[in-house]
Amino acid sequence: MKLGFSQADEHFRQECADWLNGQMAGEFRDIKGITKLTGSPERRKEWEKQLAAHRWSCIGWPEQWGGRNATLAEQVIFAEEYARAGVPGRVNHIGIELAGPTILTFGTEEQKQRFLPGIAAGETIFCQGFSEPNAGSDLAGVRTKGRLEDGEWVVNGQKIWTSLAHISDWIFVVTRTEEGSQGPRGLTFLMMPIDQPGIEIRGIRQINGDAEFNETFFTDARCPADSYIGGVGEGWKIAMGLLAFERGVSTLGQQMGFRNELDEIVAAAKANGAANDPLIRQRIARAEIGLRLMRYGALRMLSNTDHSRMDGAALTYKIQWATWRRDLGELGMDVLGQAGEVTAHRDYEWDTLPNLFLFSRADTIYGGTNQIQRNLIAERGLGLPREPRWTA
Amino acid sequence: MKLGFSQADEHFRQECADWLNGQMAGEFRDIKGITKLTGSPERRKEWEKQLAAHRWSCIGWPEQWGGRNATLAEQVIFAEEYARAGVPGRVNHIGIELAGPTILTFGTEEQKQRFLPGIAAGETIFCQGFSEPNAGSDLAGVRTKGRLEDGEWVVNGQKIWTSLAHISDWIFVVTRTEEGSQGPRGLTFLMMPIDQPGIEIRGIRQINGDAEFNETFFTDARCPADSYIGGVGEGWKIAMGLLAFERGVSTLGQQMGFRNELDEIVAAAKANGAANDPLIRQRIARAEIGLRLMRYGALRMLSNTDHSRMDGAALTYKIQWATWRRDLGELGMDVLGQAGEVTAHRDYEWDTLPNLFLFSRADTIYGGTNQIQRNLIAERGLGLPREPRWTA
Amino acid sequence: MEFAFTDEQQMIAETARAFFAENATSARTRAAMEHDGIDVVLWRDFCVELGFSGIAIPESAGGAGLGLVELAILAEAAGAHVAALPMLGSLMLAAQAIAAGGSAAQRTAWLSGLLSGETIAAFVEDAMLEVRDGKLTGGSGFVAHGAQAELFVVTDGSGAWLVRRDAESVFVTPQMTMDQTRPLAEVRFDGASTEALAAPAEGLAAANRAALVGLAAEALGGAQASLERTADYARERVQFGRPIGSFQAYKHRLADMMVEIEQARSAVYWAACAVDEGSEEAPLALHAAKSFAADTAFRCAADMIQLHGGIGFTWEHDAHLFFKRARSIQTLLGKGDWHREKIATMILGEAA
Amino acid sequence: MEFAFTDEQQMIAETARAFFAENATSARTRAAMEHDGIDVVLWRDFCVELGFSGIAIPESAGGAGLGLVELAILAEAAGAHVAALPMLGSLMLAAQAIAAGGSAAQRTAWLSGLLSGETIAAFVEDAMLEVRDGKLTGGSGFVAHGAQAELFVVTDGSGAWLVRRDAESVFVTPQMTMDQTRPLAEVRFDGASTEALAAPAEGLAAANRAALVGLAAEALGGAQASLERTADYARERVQFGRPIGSFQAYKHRLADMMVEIEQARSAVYWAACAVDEGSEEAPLALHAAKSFAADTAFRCAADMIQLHGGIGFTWEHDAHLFFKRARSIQTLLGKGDWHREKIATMILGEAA
Repeated sequence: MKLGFSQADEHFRQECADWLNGQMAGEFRDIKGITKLTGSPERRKEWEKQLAAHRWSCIGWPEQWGGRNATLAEQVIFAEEYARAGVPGRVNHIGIELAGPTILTFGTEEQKQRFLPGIAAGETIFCQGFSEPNAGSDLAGVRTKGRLEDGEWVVNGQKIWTSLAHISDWIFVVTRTEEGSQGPRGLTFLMMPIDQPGIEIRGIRQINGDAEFNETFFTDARCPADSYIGGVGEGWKIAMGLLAFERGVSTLGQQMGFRNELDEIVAAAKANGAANDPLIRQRIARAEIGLRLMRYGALRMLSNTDHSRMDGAALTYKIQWATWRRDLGELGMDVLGQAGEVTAHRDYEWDTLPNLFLFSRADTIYGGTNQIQRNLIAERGLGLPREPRWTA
Repeated sequence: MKLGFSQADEHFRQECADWLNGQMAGEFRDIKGITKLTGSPERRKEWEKQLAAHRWSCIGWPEQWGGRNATLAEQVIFAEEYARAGVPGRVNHIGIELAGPTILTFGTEEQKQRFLPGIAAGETIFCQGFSEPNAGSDLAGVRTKGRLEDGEWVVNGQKIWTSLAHISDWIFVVTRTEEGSQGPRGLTFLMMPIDQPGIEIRGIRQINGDAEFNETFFTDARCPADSYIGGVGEGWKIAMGLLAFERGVSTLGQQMGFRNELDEIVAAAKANGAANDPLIRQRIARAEIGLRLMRYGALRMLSNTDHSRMDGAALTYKIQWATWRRDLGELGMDVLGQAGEVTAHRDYEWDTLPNLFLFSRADTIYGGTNQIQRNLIAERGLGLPREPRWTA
Repeated sequence: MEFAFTDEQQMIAETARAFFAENATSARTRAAMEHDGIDVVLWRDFCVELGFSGIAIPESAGGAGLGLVELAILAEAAGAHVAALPMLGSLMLAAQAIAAGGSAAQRTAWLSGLLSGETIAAFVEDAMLEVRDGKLTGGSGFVAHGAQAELFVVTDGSGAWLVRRDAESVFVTPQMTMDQTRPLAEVRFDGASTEALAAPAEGLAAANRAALVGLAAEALGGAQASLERTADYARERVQFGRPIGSFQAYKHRLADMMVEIEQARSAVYWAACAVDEGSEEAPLALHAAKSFAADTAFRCAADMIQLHGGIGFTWEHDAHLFFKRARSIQTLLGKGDWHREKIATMILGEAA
Repeated sequence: MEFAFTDEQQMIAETARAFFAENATSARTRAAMEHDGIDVVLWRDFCVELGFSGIAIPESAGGAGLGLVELAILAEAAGAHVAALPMLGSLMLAAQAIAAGGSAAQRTAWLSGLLSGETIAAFVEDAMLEVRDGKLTGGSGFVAHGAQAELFVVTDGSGAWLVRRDAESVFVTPQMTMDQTRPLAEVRFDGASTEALAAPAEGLAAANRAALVGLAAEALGGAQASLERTADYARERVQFGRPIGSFQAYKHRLADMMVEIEQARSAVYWAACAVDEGSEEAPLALHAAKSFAADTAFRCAADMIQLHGGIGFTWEHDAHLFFKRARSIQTLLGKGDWHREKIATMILGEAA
C-alpha cells in the first residue's frame, strides 16, 4: 500500500502541468474556466484536436491507437493536472472514455481501425443512446427497434438524455433487434452516424435554463450491417462493460472539477463571513473529507488489479459522488445566502455555485438514480435477494 | 380552530395538579420521579389503587365504569399534569388505555361487568400478547394456537416482548384458532389469567441491563370458552381496533415524560457548558420544535372527530415520536460527553439520560418498526400499491 | 380546545383550493414568469372577486376581521400552486404593517388600494439604513416583487417608513431571480422622501407575524402538493414492469415526506392560532413554523425532482417551480439556523 | 502509487482475521465483560503467540518495524469482534509514546513488558495537570482500562510523564462503563512521583497518530462486521413470507451502510499511509479518519440493532457490543465535531 508518486511520476506531473498551463495561457485561453458542458462547443472541438496533436487526447490507450500506454499513476496525474489548470471538460468524454475502450475491448480489428483513429484525433465526437422515455433507469426496458434490411440496420424509436447529441458525430445506441424479446435479451449495440435524415435531435431545457441533454428520435435511421459491437443480441453485455469504464480514471478528473467548486465555496465563505459560522464550518469540513475520500476511494478502485470483480469501492462510487455534489450545491447556496438567488446575467443563466445547486439535482438521477445504485450495491455487493416479480 | 383552554378547564387543571402534587409530596413520595417502567412495581400497584380510590384511574371512561366521562380537554390536562408532577408511568397502562377501551367497544355486557371494574380499580393489571418470536412486526404471522376443548380454550405457543408480564394478572392473546388458516384470518382475541400452570414468563434482558420485556410461553394454558372479544375468528379486527387506542390521549402523558427528558438535557447542557456549543444549540432547538409539533400533532389527531378515517397526523405519530426520542437519546449523550458512559451504580444500571440513549433504540422497533410504519403510511395514507407477492 | 378547522374555516379552505386549482395553472404561472412574476388577473380575482385580500385585516380598516389561521389557509392554497402573486409584500407585510401601525390617514391612504390589488407594495429591510431629516438612504438587493411595487415599507428593524416608488432618489433594478414566480429587485434610496409609520413597533410586529405564518403556510402548501403530485406519478408510472409506487424504497421516501408534512401542518396552524389567541407561545411557534415548514418544502420539492427521475429535472415539468420557491422561502425572513438559534436562546439563554 | 494491500499486508490481515474469528468469540468477550474487560488469554496469544503487539514499533525497540497500515489491519480485525483487549492504552498510546519519546532507559524498562502483554498501560489526559517538583497532581475520570494498568502515561497536552500504578498517591477507581469491553476508570494523582518522558513532543505525536488510526480502524472493523452480520440475518430471516433482505427498503439501508463503510475504509488506510509516508496530508487525514470512521461505526451498529428488530435490542445478541463500542470510539480522543472543526481551521483559518 503506497500513496506517494515516484520521482518519474512527479516529472511527468510537471510536464503535464507545463503544457496544459501553457495552452490555457496561450492559444486556448478563451476557454479556460468554462464549467458548463455546453459552453463554447466549437472551440472545445478544436481543443480536442489540439490535445490529439500533442498526443494528450487518450494517454491510457495503446500507442498504436494514438495513446501513450500511460500507467495508472500517469493517468491519475494527467487527470488531476488537467482540471487543476482550469481546462474545461472534454466534449469527447464519451468517445475517449466509453466508446473507445468499448471498441478496444469488444470491437473487431476492422472496427478499431474504422473508429479509434478518429476518436483519438478529436475528429469523431460520440454520444450515448441508452435511456428511453418510458424506461428511465431501466436499460433492460429498451424499446427502440433495429432490424436488418438490405444490408443495413434500420432503427426506429426514441432515446432521451443524450448528453451533447447536438454537437456529436456518432451515437452508440442500444436497440432491440430480436422481435418480441424482453429484458436484457435480444439487444444489440449499434454505432450510428448522427448526420442523417433519420435522426432528429431536440434539446431538453433543464431547470438551470441550460440544455445539455437532448431527446433523439430515430425514424428509419440507418447504419451499415457491421455496425454492431460484440454480437447481434449481445448488446446488454456490451452496455454493462461500457458502464464499468465510467468508473475509470476520468473519475479523478471529475473530482478535480469538484475541487474547484469546493474551493469557490471556501472563497465565498471567507469573503462574506460565512466562514465564521460554526455550522458552515462543519459542513465545509465534511465536504472536504468527502472529497478526499472520493479521491482515495477512486485510487483503491483503480489499484484493484482484479477488474473482473466489482468491488465495494467501485459499486458505491456513483452514489457517493452524486450525493456529495448535491450536498455541495446546497452548501454553496447556504454560503451565498440570498445573493445566490439572483444572477447578473440577463437571461436565466447562472454562475458556478447557483448552477451547481440546480444542475446537481440531476447527478443523483442520470446514469442510474441513487435508488438504482442502492439496488445494485445490495444485490451485487451484498448478495441480497432480488425484488420479487410483480404480480398485480 | 382553538388551542386555548376554557376557564373551567384551567380550574380542572389546578385540581389535578393539587391532588397529584399532594400525593407525590405525601404518601407516595417514594415513587416520585421513577422513570423506568420496571421500578418499584409493588408500590406502583398501590398507586393504581390510590388513583382509583379518588376516581382518577380512568377519567375518560364512562362514570358507570369508574370514569368521569372527561372531555378531551380534561383528559389532555390530566395527562399533562400527571407527568408534570413527576408521577411514574402507569403499570396498568395496557389495562386502562388498551384492554379497557377494547372491552368497552367490542365486549359483551357480561365481559364489561367481569373486567372493567377490576381494571378501573387498579386490581387487574393487564399485559399484551401480540408479537411472536418468528413473526416480529408481522401480527398476521401469529402461530400461537388456541382450540376449544371441554368448554375451555386451550392455548399453546409463545409470545415475546410482553412488557410487564411478570407483574400482570391478565394477558390478552391473539391466537390462531382456525386450523390451517393464514394471515389475518382465523385469529381470535382471548383474555387469559396469567397465574396458571400453563403460562410461564421469562424476562428478556435488554441492552440497558434492565428487563421490562418478557417471553411468555403457553403450554396447554386455559381460559373459559367465553373469553374471546368480538367473535371467534375476528381477532384481527379487534387487534387493529386496539392498536388505534394506542394513539389516544395517553400520548400526551407520554409527551410530558419526553418533556422531562428534554428538560434534563437542557439542565445538563447549562451545567457543563455544552449550552454554549452552537451545534448543540441547534439540536436542542430542533428537539424543542419536535416536541411541540408532537403535542400539536396529537391535539389535531384527538380533535379529529371523524375517527373512522386514519388521518395523516395519526398515521405518522408513531414514527415521529420514536425517531424524535431516539435522536434525543443521542443528543443527551453528546451533551454529557464521556460522563454519560459511566454510571455511579454498582450494577449495569443507568440514570435517565444514558438509559434514554440505550432504551430509545427499542422505540423505533416495538409496536411496529419504523419500516412497518412507513409501509402503513404509504399504503393507507397515500394509497400506494402494496408490495408484490413473493415468488422466490 | 379544538385543533381542527371550524366550518367557516373549512369553507374558506375549499373555496381557496378550488380557486387556485382552476386558475393558478402551470400555463398562467409560466406566462407570469416570462413577464414580471405576477399573474395580474389572478391577483385581481383573488383580491376583488373573492375578496380574500383583507382576510386578516380588521374590519375597521376595511378587512374581513379574521385572523392568521385564515391567512394561513389562503397562503397554503396559493403555495400549493406556486401562484405568482405579490401576497408576501402587499398583504402579509405592507398591509399588515399599515393596518397595525399606520395612522388613520396612512390607513386611509393605502389600505384600500392594497386590498383591491391596484397598489402593489414591497418590504425593504436594511439594518444599516440612514435616516436624516426624514430622508432615507440605504436599501436592499433582495426585495420581493420590488420592481412591481408602487409603495415600499422600509425598516431598519426598529423604525418603519413609507416610500413611494415615484418619489425622487428611489432607484429600482429588477433582478433575474431563481424563483421567477417571486422575482427580487434591488431597491436603493439615496435621500428619498418618506413618511414615518405612526406606530412602527406594532406595525413591524404584525407584519413579522403575518409574514412568518404566511411563508410557512405557503411552504406547507408547496410540500403537500409536491407529495401529492409525486404520489400520483408513483401510482401511474410503470418501470421494471411495475408501478414505481410499489417499490418499497420509493414508498418509504413518500412516507417520510408525509411525516415531515404532518409536522409542518401542526407547526403552521399552531403558530397561527398562538398569534390569534395571544398565547405566550407565539414567538417560539413563529420561529418553529418558519424554519420547519421551509425545510419541509425544500425537502419535498427536492424529492419530487428525484422521484420523477429525468423528467423532474426538465424545465417543462413543474417540479422546479416548487423547488425554487422552497429555496426562496428558506432564505426569506431569516434562515432556519437563525430561527433555531432564537429558540435556543429562549431555552438556554445567549451563548457565552 | 498502489492503494492496495501488499502480499505481506494481505497475509497479516488474513492471519489477524482468522485469529480473532476463532478466539474473540462472543462467549469469551462476555466473560471478560463480567470480569475486568480484558480477555487475558487472547491478549497473551495476540502479543506472544502471534507477536503482533510490536507491529508498529521500530525493530530497534524490539518491534517488527512495520507501520500504521499494519497496525490498522490488526485494529480492524480486533474491532470486527469487539475484542476485549487493552490495545488502545498499552500499544497505540503507551508503547508508541515510549518508543518514540522515551530515553533508552525508558524504552528498556517498559517496552518488552508492554509488548509481551505482561504490563498493561493506560493513558491519562488532563489539561489542568499540576506538576511540582516532579510530582503530579490531577487525573481523569475516563481512563480506558485504567483499573488494569500498572503504568500510566500522563500528559497535559505538552509534557508527558510515566507514573507507576504502585507509586504512592495514585488512586484508581474502576467505573461501571457502558462499553464493558473497554471499561473506564478514574485515575487521580495527588502528588504522585513520576519520571518525565525524554522527548514528550515526539512521544505524544506518535501516540496520537497511532491511536487515531487505531481507533478509526477498530471502528471500521466494527462497522463492517455490523453490516455483514445484518446482511447474513437479512438473507436468512423470513417475515411476511419473504426473506427480509428482499425488501427494498431493507436492502437500501444495507446499501447505505456499505457506502459509508467504503468511505471509512478509504479514510483509515489513507490516514495510515499518509503517516507512514510522512505526507503533509497526514494531520488532515487523521482528523478525517477518526471522525468519519467513528460515525460510520455508530450508524452501522445502530442500524444493526434496528434491522434485527426486537432481538437486536436484547442483551443476548451481540449488536449492543458493537453499538456501545462505537459510541465509546466517538467520544475517545475528541468528538467528531471537534475533529471537523480542526479541519475547518486548516481550510478557513480560525473563526473570527
